[in-house]
Amino acid sequence: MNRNTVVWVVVFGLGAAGLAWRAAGTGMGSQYVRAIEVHAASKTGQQFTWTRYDDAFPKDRGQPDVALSTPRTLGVWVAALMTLGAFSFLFGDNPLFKLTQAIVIGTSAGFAVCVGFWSTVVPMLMGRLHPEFVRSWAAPGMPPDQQTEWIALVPLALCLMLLWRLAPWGGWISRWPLAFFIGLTAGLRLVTFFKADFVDQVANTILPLAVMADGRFDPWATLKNLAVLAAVLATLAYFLFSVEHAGAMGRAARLGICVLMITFGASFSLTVMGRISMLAARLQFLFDDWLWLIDPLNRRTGL
Amino acid sequence: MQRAAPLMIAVTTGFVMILAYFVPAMNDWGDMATNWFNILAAAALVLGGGNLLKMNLQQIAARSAGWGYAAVMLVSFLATVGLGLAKVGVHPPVNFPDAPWAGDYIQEGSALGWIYEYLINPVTATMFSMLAFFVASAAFRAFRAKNLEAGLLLGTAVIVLLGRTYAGVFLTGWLPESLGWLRFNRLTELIMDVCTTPGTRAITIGIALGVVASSLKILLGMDRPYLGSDEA
Amino acid sequence: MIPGWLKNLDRRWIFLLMFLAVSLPQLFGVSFPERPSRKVLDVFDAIDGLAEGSRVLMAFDFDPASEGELSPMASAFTRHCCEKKLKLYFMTLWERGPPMVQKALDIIASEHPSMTYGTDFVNLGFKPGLEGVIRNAFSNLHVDFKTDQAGNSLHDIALTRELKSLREMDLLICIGSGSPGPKEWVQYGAAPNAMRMVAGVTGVQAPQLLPYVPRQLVGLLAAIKSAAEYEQALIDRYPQLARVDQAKEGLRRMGPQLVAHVLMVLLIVSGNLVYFLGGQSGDAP
Amino acid sequence: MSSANGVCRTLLGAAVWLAGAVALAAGPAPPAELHVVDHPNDAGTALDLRWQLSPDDQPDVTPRKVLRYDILRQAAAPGAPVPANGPAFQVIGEATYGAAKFTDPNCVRGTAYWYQVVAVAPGGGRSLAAASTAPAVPVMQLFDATRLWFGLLLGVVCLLILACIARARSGRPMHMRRIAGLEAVDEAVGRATEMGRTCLFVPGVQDINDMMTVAGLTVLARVAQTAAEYDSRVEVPTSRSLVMTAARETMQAAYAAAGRPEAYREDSVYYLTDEQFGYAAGVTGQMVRERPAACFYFGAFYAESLYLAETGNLIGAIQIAGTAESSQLPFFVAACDYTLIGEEFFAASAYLSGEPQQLGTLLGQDLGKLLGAALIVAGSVLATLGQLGPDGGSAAAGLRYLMNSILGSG
Repeated sequence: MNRNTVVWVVVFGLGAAGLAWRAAGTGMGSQYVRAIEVHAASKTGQQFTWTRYDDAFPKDRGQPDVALSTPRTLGVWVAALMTLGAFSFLFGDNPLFKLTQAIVIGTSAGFAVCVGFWSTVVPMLMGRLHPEFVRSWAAPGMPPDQQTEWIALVPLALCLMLLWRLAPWGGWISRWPLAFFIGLTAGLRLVTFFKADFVDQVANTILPLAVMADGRFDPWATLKNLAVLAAVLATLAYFLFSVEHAGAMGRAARLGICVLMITFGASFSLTVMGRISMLAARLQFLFDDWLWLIDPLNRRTGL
Repeated sequence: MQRAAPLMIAVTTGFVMILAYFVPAMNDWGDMATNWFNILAAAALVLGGGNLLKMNLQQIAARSAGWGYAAVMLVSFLATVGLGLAKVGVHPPVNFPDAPWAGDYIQEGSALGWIYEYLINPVTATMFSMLAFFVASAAFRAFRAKNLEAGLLLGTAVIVLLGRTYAGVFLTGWLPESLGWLRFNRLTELIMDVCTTPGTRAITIGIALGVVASSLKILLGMDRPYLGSDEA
Repeated sequence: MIPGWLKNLDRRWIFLLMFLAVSLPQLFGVSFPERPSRKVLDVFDAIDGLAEGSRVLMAFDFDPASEGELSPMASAFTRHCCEKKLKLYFMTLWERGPPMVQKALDIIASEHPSMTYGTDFVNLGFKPGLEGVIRNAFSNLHVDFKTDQAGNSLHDIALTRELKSLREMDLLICIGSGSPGPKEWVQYGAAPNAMRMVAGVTGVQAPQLLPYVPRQLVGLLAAIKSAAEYEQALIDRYPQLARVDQAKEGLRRMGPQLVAHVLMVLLIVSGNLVYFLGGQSGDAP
Repeated sequence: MSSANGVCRTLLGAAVWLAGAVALAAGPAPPAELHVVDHPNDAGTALDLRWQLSPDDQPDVTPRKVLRYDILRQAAAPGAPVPANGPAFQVIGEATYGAAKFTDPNCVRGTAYWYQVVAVAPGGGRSLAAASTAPAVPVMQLFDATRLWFGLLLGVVCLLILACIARARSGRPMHMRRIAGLEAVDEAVGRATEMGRTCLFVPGVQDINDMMTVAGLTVLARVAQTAAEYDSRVEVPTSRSLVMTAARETMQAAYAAAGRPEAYREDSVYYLTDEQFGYAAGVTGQMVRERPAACFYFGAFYAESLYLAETGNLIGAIQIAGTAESSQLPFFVAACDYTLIGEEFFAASAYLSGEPQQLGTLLGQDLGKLLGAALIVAGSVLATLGQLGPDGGSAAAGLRYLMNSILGSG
């Protein structure tokens, strides 16, 4: 075993032992649920009953309808270990991270398949082609006057062409749906971008170069407008491709890049703020929900 | 034919979509097409998922390095697909209790809901939050005031970082009202108004023209990323 | 004069510093005073100025990925509206949004048990259809909304029985982290119908929405800092909230936030010192 | 449903009508002069209503005597005489007090409709109805006239680009300023070849219905061709199945164009997962294990940008990024060797190809920027002049036309 492996084994071993000791002592990570009976009657009057479990605080565990939930407790432990697994990438590639990565790619790709099937294929394709069939099992709430929309055969045909790739010959047919959607994207985006990002932004930049407020000249607002206009024009100058950045154009382009850098600096900081909040929320999950080290929301008072 | 037909399809659809914007009767074609796109993207998961399966199976069969992880990935994928498509643990909706297949596929308490809440979600949120670490390392390593531009970037970053916490008030709160605009929190707002907004605006105008030109190149057949070679 | 180890500092040390900067203030409950700024008070006053019984739309268009930044805002808005005895209409356009709304409902259930579902607040739930839903809801709510989240018909709920469209709201509150989100609510809802609206967004989104203040948006809360200031404004007005720990989530978060920001600044400064004093042989590109 | 619904509506209509008759005494004064015209520039699905407010609807009288106006409608049965009032009128919408117009968006083209408007008092008292005097029929317009100026502007920009392409094709010399990031692409691929390592190309996390992804694929075409010429390997992990499919076509064509179709391997383009961070974890894991010598990020990126770029930095790869997602640019600028900002990213494939007609589009884009700048300057001058006169005079009128008709169209 090389030194790296030894270090990892020791770290894992110590960590596991510490966790086991703490878990045995405090019951950390335990999740409690409140059982709620759900009664429902179908349109034919048949009665159905099942139990729904809502989250409960650990401090309520003495109450009669509150009980320890094994799947949710296990879930918190799994979530915590997956969190640590992802964090372990900070120390470099390691077996725990590889395992986490394999699990998360596998499950999230599978999740995408489920979402695609239940939220797109069933309602948007099957529901349009055969409404009675879909209403009979997957979407009883679908309006009863929903008619078959034959136009939905077009996307069905496009899907079949795309999947024809899997056939042993004629895979080129799958280029047709690709061509259809790339052409579509080009046409759609050409118009929408020109509208929202060109025309509207030009309109937003039009400002009076001398601001009069209540009949008096307002030097601050004037200065601000001039600065905004200069900044926009200089940044546009930076983006010119057919003019070499030299002379007057070079100076304008340099001002433009300065504006860009200030923009990036501000945007950098705002984003950093968000990331740090995320990290704080993540650590709070580990410290509060899992390790029971802190209790900012008073969920375990008196335990 | 193999290359001419798709080219015709792309060019025609593109021009029709442009025209549709100006013809009231065709205005909702864009929405309809977006709808179709979602269906195609869902169907394409068969190809993507199939490819994922194939690659992992190959790796396992060849016992190449890390095949164990490939097996884990394969099992997680298949298990998620199976549990999710079968709606394991999903209760019917309260108003249709006799329709067991009608419940929300990602309901709390269902198998897919558990996978989402305790496997996918924590890792996603963790990966998101790890950016705080990478940002710190980039700040130490890459943010060098080598020239005026870089200096501006990090100067702005520092002012905004401080201006958005109590540290800004602590450091510059003593400034008299006549110099009030120099206080970090006010300076932050000034930077936003005079630089960030126009800077973003100019970038946006450029992007719009870039998109127009890129789209035109596709509609003229100058760029054909969807066309393979003739030997297919 | 700069030691070699500093020049080639392993980035894992920096990771450790960042970890300590965020975790220690959290473990020890460090927090700092906040004074609500004018921009935050604009938002606060927009809600505080509403008469008892006014209708407020609460659109929560975010998911767990931005929960850390946005849920303190969502909770603060909810608490404020409950204190003011407003009628609340919750909804989300994000598939993963319903749990976010549920948190707000949990706050109502535990802190304002006298408020009843259906007459004081209603959860319209998740609706697919992106900005199209917004557009429709302002001409006729009942096109896309037939039932609430639990499947009850809107005709059986007191708050929605008489409601024709979202135009009848007295204020729109949208908390969002992307698209569809506050920008779409402004473009398709507030602006064309000349309605009052306030929004809460992540720091990343803020630059995109700033141009709408103050004409289309009465006010904007951006990032955790604004949420903390809002909580402070709320505590100043309703001192009983000072005893509710849950009402200080944002304020608590500002502790790690401040320490981490200072660390970032120190890292930038020290990185430059190493670079300039150390003969410019750093590993910068 | 439709028949049951119809019965319900008829009953409701009758109830409304009866209620109106009963509450007549308590009702406000009726609105008057109801005019219904076709809603312009639509597909014949809407009608516009205008009326005179009820005399009781005064802006500053409290308490209000009029709370709202109910809009009632009846579709005319073909050939049948239509009563001026009756149970067949159904409430289809309402307008608040002070509003004297309403657009009914739910009409069927070619059907004739009759309308009534009733003022409603806070207590529920209803006025007599103001009725339309003739049936209104929604008509479809073939062209949306409000988008005329927008269409003209778009046409001008497209023509400028086309003219520049034509000029380039005619062989006139074209000079473009250098963009360091694009000059480094060849060098990066070359270095990967020398080191015997792969190149990694990340086409972003969006699907092919995003222009950034499409533009990223056109860049992939050039990078893959260079790689094929150098005999270097390119790996393309994707986060969308359709992008995988499209990228395979792109790569195959690029290898064929380089004259080495046999070197193309389909497995070098593979799908990981749709989930943004699952994908990022997969790509970064791949990076630390395979240590590509050159990393290209061209497409739509969100929070994962820094994650990728910092990992690339750790393994010492040359990194070139391009995106139009402005919130992510600072991270690429900080962590990558070269970053193409916004429009530069869209210009990349033209630069890399070096073909005159492709470069022509760049000249066209420049002219578009000049057009934008000219509009901004002209508008600002008008806005300045418009402030001087008492009511602005012709400059203000010009500004209004520019803002509302030219730039406000579309």
